[in-house]
Amino acid sequence: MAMTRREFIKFTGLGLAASSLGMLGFGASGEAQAAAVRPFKLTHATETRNTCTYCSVACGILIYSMGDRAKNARSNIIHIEGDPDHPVNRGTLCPKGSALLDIVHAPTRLKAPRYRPPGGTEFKEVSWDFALDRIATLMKEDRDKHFIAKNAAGTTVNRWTSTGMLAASASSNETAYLTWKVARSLGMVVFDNQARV
Amino acid sequence: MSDLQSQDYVRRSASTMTPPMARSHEDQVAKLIDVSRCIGCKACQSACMEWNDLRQDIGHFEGSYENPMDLSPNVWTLMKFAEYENEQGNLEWLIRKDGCMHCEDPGCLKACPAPGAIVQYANGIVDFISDKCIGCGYCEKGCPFNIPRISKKDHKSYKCTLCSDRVAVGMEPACVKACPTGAIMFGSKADMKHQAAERIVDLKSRGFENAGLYDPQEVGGTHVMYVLHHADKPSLYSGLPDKPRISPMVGAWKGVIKPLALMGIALAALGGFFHWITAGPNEVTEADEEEGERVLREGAAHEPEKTS
Amino acid sequence: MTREKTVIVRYTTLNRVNHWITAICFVLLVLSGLSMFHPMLFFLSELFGGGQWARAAHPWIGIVLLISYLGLIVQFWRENLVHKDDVEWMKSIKYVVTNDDQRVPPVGRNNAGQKMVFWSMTLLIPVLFFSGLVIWEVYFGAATSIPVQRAAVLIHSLAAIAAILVWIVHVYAAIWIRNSVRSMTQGYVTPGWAWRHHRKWLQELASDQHDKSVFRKRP
Amino acid sequence: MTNTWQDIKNANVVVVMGGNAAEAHPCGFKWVIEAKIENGAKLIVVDPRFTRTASVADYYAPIRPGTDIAFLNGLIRYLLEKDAIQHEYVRAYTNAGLIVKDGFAFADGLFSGYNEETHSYDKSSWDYELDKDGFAKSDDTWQDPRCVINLLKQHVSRYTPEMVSRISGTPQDKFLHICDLIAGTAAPDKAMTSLFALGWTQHSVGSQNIRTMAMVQLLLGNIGVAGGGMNALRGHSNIQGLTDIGLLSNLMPGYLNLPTDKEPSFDDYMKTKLYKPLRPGQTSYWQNYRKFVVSLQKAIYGDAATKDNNWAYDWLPKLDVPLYDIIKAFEMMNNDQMTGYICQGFNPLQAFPDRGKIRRGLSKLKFLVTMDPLDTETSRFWQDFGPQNPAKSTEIQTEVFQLPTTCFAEENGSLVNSARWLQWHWKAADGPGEAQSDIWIMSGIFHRLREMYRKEGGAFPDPILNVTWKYTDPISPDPEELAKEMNGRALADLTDATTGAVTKAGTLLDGFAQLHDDGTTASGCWIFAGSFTEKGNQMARRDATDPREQGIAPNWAWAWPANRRILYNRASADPEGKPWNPAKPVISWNGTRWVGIDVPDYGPTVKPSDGVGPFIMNAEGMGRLFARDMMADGPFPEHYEPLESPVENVLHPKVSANPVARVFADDRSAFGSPKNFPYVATTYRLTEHFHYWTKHALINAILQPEEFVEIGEVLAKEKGIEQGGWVKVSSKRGEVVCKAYVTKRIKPLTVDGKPTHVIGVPIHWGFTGQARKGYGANTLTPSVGDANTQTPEFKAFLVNVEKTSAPVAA
Repeated sequence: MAMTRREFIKFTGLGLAASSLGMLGFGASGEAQAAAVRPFKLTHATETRNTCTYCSVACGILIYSMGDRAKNARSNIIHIEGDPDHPVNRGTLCPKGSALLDIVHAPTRLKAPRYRPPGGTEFKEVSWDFALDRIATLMKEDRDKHFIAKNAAGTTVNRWTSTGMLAASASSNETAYLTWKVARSLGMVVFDNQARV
Repeated sequence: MSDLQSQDYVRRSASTMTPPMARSHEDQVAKLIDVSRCIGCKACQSACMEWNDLRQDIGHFEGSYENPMDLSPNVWTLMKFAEYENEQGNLEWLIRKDGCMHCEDPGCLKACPAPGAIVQYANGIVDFISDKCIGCGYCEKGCPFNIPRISKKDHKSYKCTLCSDRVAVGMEPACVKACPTGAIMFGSKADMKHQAAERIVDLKSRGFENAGLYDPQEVGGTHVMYVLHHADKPSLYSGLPDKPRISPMVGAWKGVIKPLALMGIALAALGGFFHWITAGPNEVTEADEEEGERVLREGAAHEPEKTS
Repeated sequence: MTREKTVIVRYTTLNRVNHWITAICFVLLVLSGLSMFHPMLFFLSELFGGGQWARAAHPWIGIVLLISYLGLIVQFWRENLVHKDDVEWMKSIKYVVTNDDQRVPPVGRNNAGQKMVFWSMTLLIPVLFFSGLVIWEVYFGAATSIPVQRAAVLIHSLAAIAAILVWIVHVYAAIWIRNSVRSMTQGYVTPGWAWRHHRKWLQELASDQHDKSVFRKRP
Repeated sequence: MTNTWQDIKNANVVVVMGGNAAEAHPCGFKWVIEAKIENGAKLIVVDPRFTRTASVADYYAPIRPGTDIAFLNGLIRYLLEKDAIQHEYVRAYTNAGLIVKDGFAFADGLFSGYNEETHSYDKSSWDYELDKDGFAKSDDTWQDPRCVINLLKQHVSRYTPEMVSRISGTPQDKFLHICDLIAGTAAPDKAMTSLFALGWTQHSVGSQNIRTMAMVQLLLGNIGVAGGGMNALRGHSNIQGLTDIGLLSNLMPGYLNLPTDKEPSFDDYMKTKLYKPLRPGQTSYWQNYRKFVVSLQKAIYGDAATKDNNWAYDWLPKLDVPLYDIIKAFEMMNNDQMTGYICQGFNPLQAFPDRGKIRRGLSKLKFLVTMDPLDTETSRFWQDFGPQNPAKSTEIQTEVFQLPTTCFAEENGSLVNSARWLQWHWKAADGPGEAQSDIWIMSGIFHRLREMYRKEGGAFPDPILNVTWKYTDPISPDPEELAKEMNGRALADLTDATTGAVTKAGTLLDGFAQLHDDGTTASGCWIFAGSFTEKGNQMARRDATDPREQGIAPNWAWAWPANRRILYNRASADPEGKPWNPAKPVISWNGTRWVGIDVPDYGPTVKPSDGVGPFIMNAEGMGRLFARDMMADGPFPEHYEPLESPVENVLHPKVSANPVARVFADDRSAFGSPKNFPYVATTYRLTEHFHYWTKHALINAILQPEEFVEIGEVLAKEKGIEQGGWVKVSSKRGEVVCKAYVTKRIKPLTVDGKPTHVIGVPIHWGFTGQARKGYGANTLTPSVGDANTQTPEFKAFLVNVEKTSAPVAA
């Protein structure tokens, strides 16, 4: 059985045949010029000015969120970077500040009030009303029981020492001021913040 | 090309076509890493992960501040820490941000077999175009700095893009912006070299006689450059290559062997073809058949005949 | 003529199946390999469904090829042992290429050229296999250092080119020596073919000592 | 900070001691780098470890934790001996020439007036000799042996370079080289800045550490000038603000003191606040104390605070002890003296010393409320997490509430940074799930309590019922309304005495100068007056213009007090009002008034010839080289060993540690001895993490995933500890099993002739969040409070270290 001339060409010319396949659009030459950089993701994101929540250098930050605050769009923070206008950080951020996105979206962010009864082995979700009612009741019980209106010498002292409070270190002045008002109006003196640690 | 307006490419992996040349006036960019200002805070790493949506698995402490332990498809830049005792017996903590150097003559691009999977833009950035990447790992072999890493998940190669998406819209890369001490700067290559020269003068005045710029000419210079206190010994900085160059093996493989091989193959095929049309096929003749039949018939009784 | 048409089985069914598995693998490897070797040939990867597929399939095909070729070695190593006739044959190579068979000394089952193909492949295929393992990124990317991989990739390429050249010779020889292809497709050669190309082999077959099952009627 | 972050760039020498600025405040540290590059500054780092700051330093010296005062007193001795002080500054602006009373003395580690039973001083002898007008006597020639500078010379004479090295382990040559570099800034046109943080505060002598460097800075003339100052790099984004607003047991907003039992009436209270100048003509803000208090009470209690009820003075709680700080709170819990505790954005189980004691204390509470965006360890103290938190849930009777709050990105409001800038920030998105703002939660608790008191009555309901709550949305008051309330407004038409300008009732005030003590003004925090005026929210200003690029940016946000950026800036000019450094003037006298790039910290038209001192917070108007009665542990700083120390105090072995440090009896029994715990440990932060928060953030957990300690190569070799191997670090109070980082960066120090090893213990790991579980450094630390501030001694204590294997069930 003899191989025809045509067969031979077919055999050795596979490359040639395939190259014509390329011309038919199989090859890469058609899309060769479509190389593209990743699209810039902030083009229409909403920019909000804020301050880094960590140390007291208080770097200016720009928070970028998805959605333009239209009624039907829920803002979702997608990126945070330094504010170049800020006179201290001038756009820079440290490794903590650069990762603020991950603290905003930490899987361990709390999403609902939880309560653990005496001797309980786990938390259970409760309503805000339950939590705040119960807290207020416990506070009042204790205050009414242990409030010191006058000391041994008979001086009016109006202090409450059996319930204490630690105030935050990253909350705003406005939160702090309101907290101070509430705590002191109750006569609370075991009251401190994180200044030392 | 319409989507590459600001970053026309000048090199394209595995391509036989000529890149667009007309728009020749774009400034070359460069990132200058001033190791003498670096405090090793990893802000660059953090900003890189955040901007590029990269999250490596949480590792372990392994006896160094270096974490993660190596570059990976999810780790495009990495602080490397070296504790070095100098001749005076004083400790120096040499901290270097490792990552793609964006070589002027990129070994990865040279080695890459997939057309357009690696491109170099006119501004000098070397970028991996993932949808074209075939995951062969040749870029790893081509790179003189041991940078690209292939993903086990999608078998694509990854490395620093110099935030080509940010640069394309006129911003600096994320690591550059974040760097708290200005140890990473970004601008035109000319400006960065000028900046480096000033820094080197300052470092020399502070006793670092061998301070200098790391912009290795063996790879045509790089678009990521270092200011080093010990430019005479780059390898002190966690093994920064003293004389980086595209391996001669890669050079041979992607250089001379490629055309020679194809030529050889073509010549062999052509040789066959011309042999066919000159000598022609070697056909069995009727006489041969008869001789053959005869041998079979006579079997062992006959002595084999001598050919004349 | 009343003479019975007898033919000689040159390659058994097993021989042929084994050979063609090897051949198919080899062709696929050449196509996928060349697609990654030279940008001009990258289009070949489309035959495999794109570059990723070509890259992924290539090493697996290589494994099949290696196993298959081991089968060929087991079957053919004996008849490819070098013989003093081979030297004579090589000396008259110019008569071989000019089809001047009368001046070519008679050889046994395989001539020196065929043996060279066999032994070249026997050398090159393991080289390709092991150098290929080193650069098989998916599984062995971390097993060796980059410099070792660089050497491996170079060795792999050179070996592949050598193998392709050998293969071209092999294929062309099969076409040029008419009816050789049939021996590997249908398995038999005619006595005349054997007389012309492997005379000693024919005589050996014809001798008393030899098992006569290699002869059969021509289909 | 006395100066701004950017102002650091004006320094000629930057000393980082008692802190690790590069690591803890990287973005602020850029200005140190800027000083190096643009101003040719030298950076000096003194630290037990070769830190990230040291990695870019021009000069580094090691020091044993807890011996900074020895080092700095040695430095003062060097400066005085070499006469490397800025004479004119010291003479005019410090109390160097004032004469100290005869009774004051120092011997064998104790100052005059020590009471062994109460562990405290009677400080009456720590004062100046007064003349017949009540002014301090002075000798400008410094000849009098009782003048401050001579007493100081005598006090520091013991701190020879040999002694400094013997105590601190700092090699003498390194110590002297640093002294020499620092001495160079005594020139009037040279400045040194001191950057410090918890590395100085978290000691039983924390306040004195800082004070000693402040004295150095006064001697060098570096306070008030550009590129100078004492710059405390505060740790949290708004800890300055919380302190400013008085969220401390003894404070009210604007650093006003909460009354004590000894001040039964408002008059008694005001008597102790009376300002008596110690030098002729001296002025001070504190002259206005009564205006501040009355305006505060009007802000808190509104119409209910009247002249007749002494501005509701009785409604303020009165303290029976100086402080109810956190260490005391946990002592009280452990003694069954507490029922409930509310932790707002605070995680004491991680943050306070002696973790075991914290856990036991929380277990004794009836209820614990946590308000936090994150799942904190404190809120789960009752849950068993294996060796990292062994707890028997069923035996713990505490009711626990875990309330989810919004975070910085989800609220409007202002924060005060280290440089006292109030910066406004804006909400970017809603919080997750049902999370609510702290304002909403505090309001919710308050409304419920008030309703109950209104309906049921109870213990002294008056302040609760009368506190002002006139917010547009009482359920969740708008931060802007609260900010305006702090700024203050006129309650009646006010007429300015000098200009005659009228401020209409109801308008926001422009500054605290407008405050009155007759109930016609209200201001929730006098130092913030001017932050939110009729011109708008000054805290939201974003003009970054910086005249001469000197690092002031006066129109960016707003700084208290009165938008002043550099405190004591009068001291930047010489007595005639000419800047010490003509290249970098801050303010100067132009013949009629003080002008410059900053708001003068001084009467704007007070003539230089009036001789008013620049340190107007002090009664003598001078910087104090002798602290009078302001410090609990002495008017001069003295080296005391940490409570847990490997050696005795070589200066006075009988008084080894700070005699007035605050230690509770049960805590004293939990101190270890060098026999069992031979190594000095110090805790610290890593730049990849922020306290116990960022272990919840994936990126930071990736960057530094697991608990470890740092051990020098020499000790590691001695103990057979491998790089990255497991070790057990133990103190008398507990043990931590973690990885070892064997490093060249910690070298053994020769202390009193003996090799002393230091072990570094980063603090960041706990048992919630993304990073790997850890024991927490506070498992090891002792419950000791600084004598002045009760800041815990986290920076120097004793441990042992052994090679071990991985913890089970970790």
